Amino acid sequence: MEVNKLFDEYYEKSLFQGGSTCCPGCGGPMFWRMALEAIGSNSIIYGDGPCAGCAIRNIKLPTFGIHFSFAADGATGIVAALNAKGRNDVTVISAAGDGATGDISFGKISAAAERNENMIQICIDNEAYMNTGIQKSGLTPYGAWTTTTPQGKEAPKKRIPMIIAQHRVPYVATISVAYPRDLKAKITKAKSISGFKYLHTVMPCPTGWRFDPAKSVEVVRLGVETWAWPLYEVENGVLRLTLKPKQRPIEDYLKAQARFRHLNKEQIDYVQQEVNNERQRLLDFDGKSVIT
Amino acid sequence: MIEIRFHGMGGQGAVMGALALAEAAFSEGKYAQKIPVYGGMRRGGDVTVFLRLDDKPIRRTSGIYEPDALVVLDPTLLNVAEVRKGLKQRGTAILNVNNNPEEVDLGVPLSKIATVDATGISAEVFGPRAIPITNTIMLGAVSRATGWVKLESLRGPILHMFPGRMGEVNFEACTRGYNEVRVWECSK
Amino acid sequence: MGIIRMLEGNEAAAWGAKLARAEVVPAYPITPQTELISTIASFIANGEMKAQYIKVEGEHTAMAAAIGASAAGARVFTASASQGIVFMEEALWMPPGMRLPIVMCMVNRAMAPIGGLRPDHNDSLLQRDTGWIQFYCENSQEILDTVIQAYKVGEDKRVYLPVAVCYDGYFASATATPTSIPDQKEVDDYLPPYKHEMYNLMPGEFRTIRGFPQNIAKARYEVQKATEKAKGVIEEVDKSYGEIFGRYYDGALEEYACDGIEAVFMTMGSMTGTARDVIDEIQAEGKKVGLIKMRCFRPFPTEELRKLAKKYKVIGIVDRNTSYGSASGSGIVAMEVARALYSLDDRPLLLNFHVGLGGSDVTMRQIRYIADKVLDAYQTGKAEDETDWVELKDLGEVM
Amino acid sequence: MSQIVRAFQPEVDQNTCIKCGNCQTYCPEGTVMLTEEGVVFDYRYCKGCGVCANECPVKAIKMRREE
Repeated sequence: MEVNKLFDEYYEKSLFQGGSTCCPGCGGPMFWRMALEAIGSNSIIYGDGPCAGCAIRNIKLPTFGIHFSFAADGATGIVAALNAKGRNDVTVISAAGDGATGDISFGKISAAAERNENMIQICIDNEAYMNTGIQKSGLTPYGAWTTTTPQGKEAPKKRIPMIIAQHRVPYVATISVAYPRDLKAKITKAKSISGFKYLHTVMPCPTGWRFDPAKSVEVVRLGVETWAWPLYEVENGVLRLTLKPKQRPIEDYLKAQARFRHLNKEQIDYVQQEVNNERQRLLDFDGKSVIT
Repeated sequence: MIEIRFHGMGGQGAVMGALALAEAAFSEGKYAQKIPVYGGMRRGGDVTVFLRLDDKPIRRTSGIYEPDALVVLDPTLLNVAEVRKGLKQRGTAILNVNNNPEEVDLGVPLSKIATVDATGISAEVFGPRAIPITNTIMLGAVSRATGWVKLESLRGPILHMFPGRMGEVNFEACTRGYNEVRVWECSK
Repeated sequence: MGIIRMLEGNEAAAWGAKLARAEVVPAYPITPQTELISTIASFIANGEMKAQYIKVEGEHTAMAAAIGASAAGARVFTASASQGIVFMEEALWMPPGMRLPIVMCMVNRAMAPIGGLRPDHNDSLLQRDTGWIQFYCENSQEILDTVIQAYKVGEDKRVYLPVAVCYDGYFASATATPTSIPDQKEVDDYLPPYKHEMYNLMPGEFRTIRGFPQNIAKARYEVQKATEKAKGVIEEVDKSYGEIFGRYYDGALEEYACDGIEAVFMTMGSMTGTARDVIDEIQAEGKKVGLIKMRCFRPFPTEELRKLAKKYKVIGIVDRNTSYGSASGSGIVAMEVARALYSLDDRPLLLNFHVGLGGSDVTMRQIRYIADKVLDAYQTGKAEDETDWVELKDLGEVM
Repeated sequence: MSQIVRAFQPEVDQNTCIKCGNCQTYCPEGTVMLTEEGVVFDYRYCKGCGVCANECPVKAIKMRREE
């Protein structure tokens, strides 16, 4: 009873209400719980994000979404209304999943970036259409099993953060729920910058990636440590690696998820080579402009 | 009600010309209506504009198939069958051609034919162009040939449409059209 | 008192949006709507209009941005046509359900592929089920007045619905006629700033309207009820607008020259002006045929129509649209009229005419033909064709 | 909120716990709290995912079968 009261007081203050309809071990509520501490209460949240807003429904802030084919555009209207009313104190957050960001709403996000809309666009990336039951998206990585790529995806993952960076927006960053301090620092920085800010976070999905829910954080931490999910930011075009962990073999990351179970040694070597190349590119560009 | 049909090539300013004429009539206390018919906003291609003038409000929005007057902004358009179509017997034709009006045969007995070398005037006033601007020149010709609007009434709308120096240049072109048009009262 | 100027329909709509003090305008260009949004852009550039013009990358985004802005408390205006309207259809379902009073001009243009850039009504009629109120305007003056009225109707707390102001491309959108522009002060007095009492997205004031799974039918019924209530509000607004600005549009349906007449035909949009001239001509010749103008298609004026139907023996419905494979091959308006009148004991004879399809001109001769057919039916007591494709008849004129 | 269905629930050994707060940081739903008296759980909303147990550096949290 005493404990319940303690939690009720905590929920009262928190911007996220526990008990979402997300799967156990889902990275969605985990992300929002961390992010909202940095986002703050004077904000409007637009969009769904993965699993059609399961987690967003539990955010205690003004939220609304249309459908995942409308990433960034409703937020554009909110930004315009705030401008019309002279309200520059409100943070507008626009969230979208990997399917919206990489596929159906790719043009919407590109256009909002081109217009340099004053908002924080967040891609919450669980690397497939999970709410419809694990179908391949443009951000599904090479080799991953989904119900529409039963033998593994043949094409590589789209590099959305770098594509958005080429729009010459003021701020782009990748984040991971395994590194909450880095995550919050990047959101806080994004809030302080005016114009279009793009954040790309990994969202572990025990259901779709096929691992034990308890290992949610462990798996995405492996992603960072193997350099499958490098953490960096691009501020005014200049890239900075915010974490340079000692590289672990990619096999550690792949083996932790049954979606990669069918990969043979050749394929694993190929993924390792791709990761190595990307790591080298990032290290080469560290501290330099990536705008081509 | 007077119904006038303008024909021009895209870029010659048929729509603006018709609007200026409508504005001029409106400034004289008449009711006026302009309906353009064209494709996209691209240059080239043919443009038809319907213009109506009346003493009472104009309600119909249909096209004009039997015009009281035909205004043709480019000589090449006279070869297009649709342009000559439906011209009323005893109607008026105001044409951009370098011929004497007596030499013009549109296949219908008309009451009045007016000709002006708008292409030639355009080259002198605006310089030579692939698509000569003839709209304001033809407005002057219409004013003189029909008397439906006064030359001076065209000045305001033209200056409004072409801000700055081009306004005066265009009104000069209009005045030349007014002065140089040759009118043949063929029914007399 | 305002001023009178030669205005094209698109300019008139832009003036309406400006006088209504629209705050956010997300828009994407499409012929024949382009002059409307470029006029607004120049109003904003000149400092005559204080609004956020969002230059979006497509109509799908235009409507989504409109929804976001309206939800955040701004008065929103947008416009599109044809393929653009249909491209935004996914979003068009949102504002009625969210009860957001966005105003949008639907500048009618035929749908591809069997049509050009000129108007028929299939693009806006495709949206009839979305919950948007739909007005069909005849000329520049009505467009300007209706845009202002649209905000008054949509923002009424009994309604809270989006409103589409539809008008024909070219024949209304590019047609310039003398148009009275009301005084800004009078419009300000008439139309107070927008404040939504049900929906608010501002932090600290957040209120939302949501249909939860267990009562979806109830949530939908709320929208239906609001749409029904809009009928009364439209009548009220027409009256109150007329009292201040001196122009009345007879609410949803207008009867023109119908005194002592038992045979009428019904039009929508710019062809109505042409029909008025035809009616005057034929009545002078002693032919007793009158005209009904349908100004408001959604909400459908069922009761008004039933009242009128008691007076008339024959009603011809002129449809500038097609619904392939429909009941009797009818146009959309004819089907709705038939449903509305079915429950009457004494039903008038209904005729249906297809005209102006794919953007072709509706001519005086065609309207005369329609009037003659209506008169024939009145005299013989039966309809020659249930559905008549007027343009396929050789009436001796081509353009 | 829909009813929580859960096979396991977390339990902490307060003696082993080093009060690092990792469990609180990573709990997806915010149902773990580090208090002065040690770690407590809100079993009303806990889904029993086991992230807290997995992230505990000293393995002080065990997942116990629901009865």
